[in-house]
Amino acid sequence: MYSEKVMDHFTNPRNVGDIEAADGVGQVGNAKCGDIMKIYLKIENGIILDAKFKTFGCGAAVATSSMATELIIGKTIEEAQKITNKAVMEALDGLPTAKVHCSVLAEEAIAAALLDYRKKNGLATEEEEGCNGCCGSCGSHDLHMHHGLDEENEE
Amino acid sequence: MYSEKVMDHFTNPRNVGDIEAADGVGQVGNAKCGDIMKIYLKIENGIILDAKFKTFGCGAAVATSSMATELIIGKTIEEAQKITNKAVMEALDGLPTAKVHCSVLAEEAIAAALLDYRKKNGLATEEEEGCNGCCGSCGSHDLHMHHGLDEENEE
Amino acid sequence: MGEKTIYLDHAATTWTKPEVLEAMIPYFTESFGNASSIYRLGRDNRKAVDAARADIARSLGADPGEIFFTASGSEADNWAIKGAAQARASKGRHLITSAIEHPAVLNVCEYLAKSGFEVTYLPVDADGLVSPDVLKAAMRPDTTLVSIMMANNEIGTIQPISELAAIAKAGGALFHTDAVQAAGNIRVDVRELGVDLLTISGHKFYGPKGIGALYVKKGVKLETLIHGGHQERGKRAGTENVPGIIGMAKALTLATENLESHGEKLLALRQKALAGITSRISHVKLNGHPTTRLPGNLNMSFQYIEGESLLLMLDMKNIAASSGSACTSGSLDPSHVLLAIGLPHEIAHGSLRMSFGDANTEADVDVLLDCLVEIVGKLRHMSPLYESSMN
Amino acid sequence: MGEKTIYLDHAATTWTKPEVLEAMIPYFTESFGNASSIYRLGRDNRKAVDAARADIARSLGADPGEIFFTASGSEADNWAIKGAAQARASKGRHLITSAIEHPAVLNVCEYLAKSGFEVTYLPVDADGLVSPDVLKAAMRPDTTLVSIMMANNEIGTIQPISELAAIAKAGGALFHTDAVQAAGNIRVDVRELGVDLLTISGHKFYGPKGIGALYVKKGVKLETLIHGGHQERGKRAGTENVPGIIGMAKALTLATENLESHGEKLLALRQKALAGITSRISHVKLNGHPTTRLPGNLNMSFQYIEGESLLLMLDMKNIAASSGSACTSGSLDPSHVLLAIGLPHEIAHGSLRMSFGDANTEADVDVLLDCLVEIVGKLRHMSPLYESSMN
Ligand SMILES: Cc1ncc(COP(=O)(O)O)c(C=O)c1O
Ligand SMILES: Cc1ncc(COP(=O)(O)O)c(C=O)c1O
Repeated sequence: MYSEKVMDHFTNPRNVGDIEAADGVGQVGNAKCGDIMKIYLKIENGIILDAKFKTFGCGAAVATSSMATELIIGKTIEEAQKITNKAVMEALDGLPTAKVHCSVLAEEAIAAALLDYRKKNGLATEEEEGCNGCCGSCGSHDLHMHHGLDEENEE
Repeated sequence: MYSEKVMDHFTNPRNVGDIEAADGVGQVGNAKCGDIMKIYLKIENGIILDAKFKTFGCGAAVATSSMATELIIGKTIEEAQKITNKAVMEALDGLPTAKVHCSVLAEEAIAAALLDYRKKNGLATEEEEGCNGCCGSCGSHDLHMHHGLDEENEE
Repeated sequence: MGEKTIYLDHAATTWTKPEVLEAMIPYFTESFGNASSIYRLGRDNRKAVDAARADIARSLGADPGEIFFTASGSEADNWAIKGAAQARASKGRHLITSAIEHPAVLNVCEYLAKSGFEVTYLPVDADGLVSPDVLKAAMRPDTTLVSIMMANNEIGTIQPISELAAIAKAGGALFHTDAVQAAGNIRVDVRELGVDLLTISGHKFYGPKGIGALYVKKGVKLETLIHGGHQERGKRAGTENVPGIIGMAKALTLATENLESHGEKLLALRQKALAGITSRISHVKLNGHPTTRLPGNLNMSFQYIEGESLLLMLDMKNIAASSGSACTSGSLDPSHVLLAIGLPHEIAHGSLRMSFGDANTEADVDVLLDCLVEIVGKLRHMSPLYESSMN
Repeated sequence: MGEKTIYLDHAATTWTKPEVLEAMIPYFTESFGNASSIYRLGRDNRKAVDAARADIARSLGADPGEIFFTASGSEADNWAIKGAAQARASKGRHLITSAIEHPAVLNVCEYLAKSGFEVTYLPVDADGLVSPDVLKAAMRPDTTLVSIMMANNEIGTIQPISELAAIAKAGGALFHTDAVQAAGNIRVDVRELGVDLLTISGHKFYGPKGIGALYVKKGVKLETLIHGGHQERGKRAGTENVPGIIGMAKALTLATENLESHGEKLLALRQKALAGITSRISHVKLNGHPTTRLPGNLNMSFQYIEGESLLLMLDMKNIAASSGSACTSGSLDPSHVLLAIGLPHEIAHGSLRMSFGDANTEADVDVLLDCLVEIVGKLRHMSPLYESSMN
């Protein structure tokens, strides 16, 4: 069901761990839904120098976390903010329909960590809101609209 | 589905044919229902000296005809009249539920031939009525009452 | 098959071809995993099932996503008809079928007729054909489904499905066809036919028993028949019968590859048998359409005799055939199909279906003919009808 | 099975035993006849099917006339529940089941709940047991059917069926039990249990996939689920899956003969695994009843980690197990069974079902334990939950 890329990133996840005194930390998802991702960022001069993650979740959750950290390391904040769940999925050669929410979670984990960085540095606007911790907010019911999935094509 | 006895009487039917100038002839059933039995009797001094049959019908119809003629040859009219479909069935080591009506037909064919004999000899009472030629009159819907069959025990 | 039996009942069922069985065996033993499991034993079976689905789709001209596995032709017929009728009940409650359908269709319709649906049974002509005009006239605004079989199991007549399906479509109804007898014997292409639902059954084309499939055109909604696990994309529950699925796919693929030569062979056997019977036995009649029929199907009535007796005597000569559908034997009434084409009861009772197949040869037909001459003679000698017809 | 795989998912499916497959093979090839045909090829198969029916009846303590073949456990569950609910609808429209049933029962109940029936889902206690008192309180005058599984597929808990069935009976309701996990693993005797309907499935006891059976107590009336031909005494249509029937009968007979030794062996493996896990890994929990459970079922929660990751890593070590039911994988929600016994979501997500069977040895358990220690450690190291629990 998983691509080789996914299995590779699941089996040998890149950047597992944490960063002491990180410049930004974001945690999304919750244990109730079976997925929690926590991303730590080290940022200097607007550039992401390092990223680490800890994830509780399925194979796809681990792989998307791993891939997401890979994708953002070395990027500017602006570039990192533009990385969508689609980019993560494509980098992993795709995900099963039922696992697309994991890539959404990865996108939101990055966003949350960057928001934390901006907050810590007084850069956040009032309206900004990260993941509310409930899978429903990023998963299932909204998926079909946001990600153009077709239930009929499942499997 | 058929007992060995049935198959024996079907494969080597006894008394196939007709009797010229028979003392009694009875035909029951009709082609619509898939079974016609015609029995010819030679009777002298109240004793059935010979019986022959012609049958259009299934294996059970042929076998019951054959067995019925066997059972009545040598019997008195009174004895022959007492031969029931049950006796024919038992003599054949049983019949599948769906084929019980064939034994009823055999009983009625004997009765019809004997009635014909009595009529020819002015012995028939007015009320007597043979098979009306419709299988329904001897088959299906009445079977359960008359022969104590249990639909659930079928097969 | 049995060493010396001349098997002339391929329409009832076929054996599983050695190469089909061979393809199945590993899935009973080493590759036994549950196709829904995520470990290798399961994933490999998922892949095998997907490949089989693709093979079947290719044979039928469908997309893999349109093929759903069932346990039989009967289940597929039940699902198609109940599922469509129920899913569309708010649109209407009128169904149309034909008088000569298999019981797996007719009895479903009867059941639905008892649960608030109205069913029209289209008549057929003397050859067993449903007339497109008759269908057109039967269509109503509340007609939601038309189910007409592609080829009849008793008399072999092949219906003008694409024409009939177009009429149903024009009237806003779905069209289902029971192609159980057609698949593997004649070309079946769902797009050419223009059908929405199509049933096949593995054991009719040298695949295993206990496996069938329903083609469900993309976008067609059916109420589920077997609820439960998420198998078959959540639409038909039950742990996948992997060996059965593999076997059916292999068998249909083989049949599709050899369709033409297979058909020619069967046609030759049938025509030889037909010519022999009509020339050597009097008072016989061919049932079903003379040409628009399954290549291997020959259905004949032998006047004055009864079919079961004929079958039993053929069996004693090691010839296996059928009188009407094997599936309806055990009933007292003659075949509803033969009655529907207008045969009188007594002629219907005396009908014989010979369905030719892979193992048959010309020599089989010669034996058949000799046996028939003898047996028909014997039974007619015993028949009070023949006697009286001779007077 | 796969050469080096340690298969710990016998509750999902089993392979077909060589002697079972051997018994089936002739029915694919020489003895392929339609069991409804009257010639020898058919009659012989009818006899074989009848003998198989008698074997299954004997294993279950039933009469042969009470056994009906289906294509799966799911079909039998669907038939039992829809069939009884519909046949008794005039008496009442209230059904009772438990919260931990297999989807083949739960989804049928959900379907019926949408079609005018009312369903009560009985809760279970922390061990997964349905309380007789709770059932008694739920019974109503319009309750027509109670369906409670004999042994749970995820946590293995065995219900007090005879007690529960007696309560249903006293209240005038029929009692159905899904014995798919029980049959072949523990004693199943329909008279002792006092049930009216009981489901089994061939592939759970080393028989083939795609075959199941429903025990229907004499006198119990069911609406038909698959309409059509007269097979199964007119109650379940479809050409008989003779090889499947023969295989299931052979497998159940073998299982019944070896029930005791089989059970002892599995129990020993399970207890060894349980002892090893609890002594070598912290923060683990046994799910299901500690003793009143299937001998081969071990269900454990490993806190702070997620089940699918665990399964995938075990798979890479060639160990096949399951997280919750294989039949419900693919869903995002954790197992409804684990939630019903009161596990918090995050613990439910981290559960592993190991179901032992015929091919397992003590050495397998040793390998399992070493792998689990390593994998659980690795996943916990990666888990933000473990990290925070350590703070
Ligand atoms: C308890 C239970 N009931 C029903 C089923 C369904 O059986 P099948 O997959 O054979 O339809 C299963 C297994 O899948 C099961 O474990
Ligand atoms: C035309 C037709 N439809 C449906 C069926 C039912 O198929 P199965 O017996 O596989 O359920 C058959 C054969 O039995 C058939 O000939």
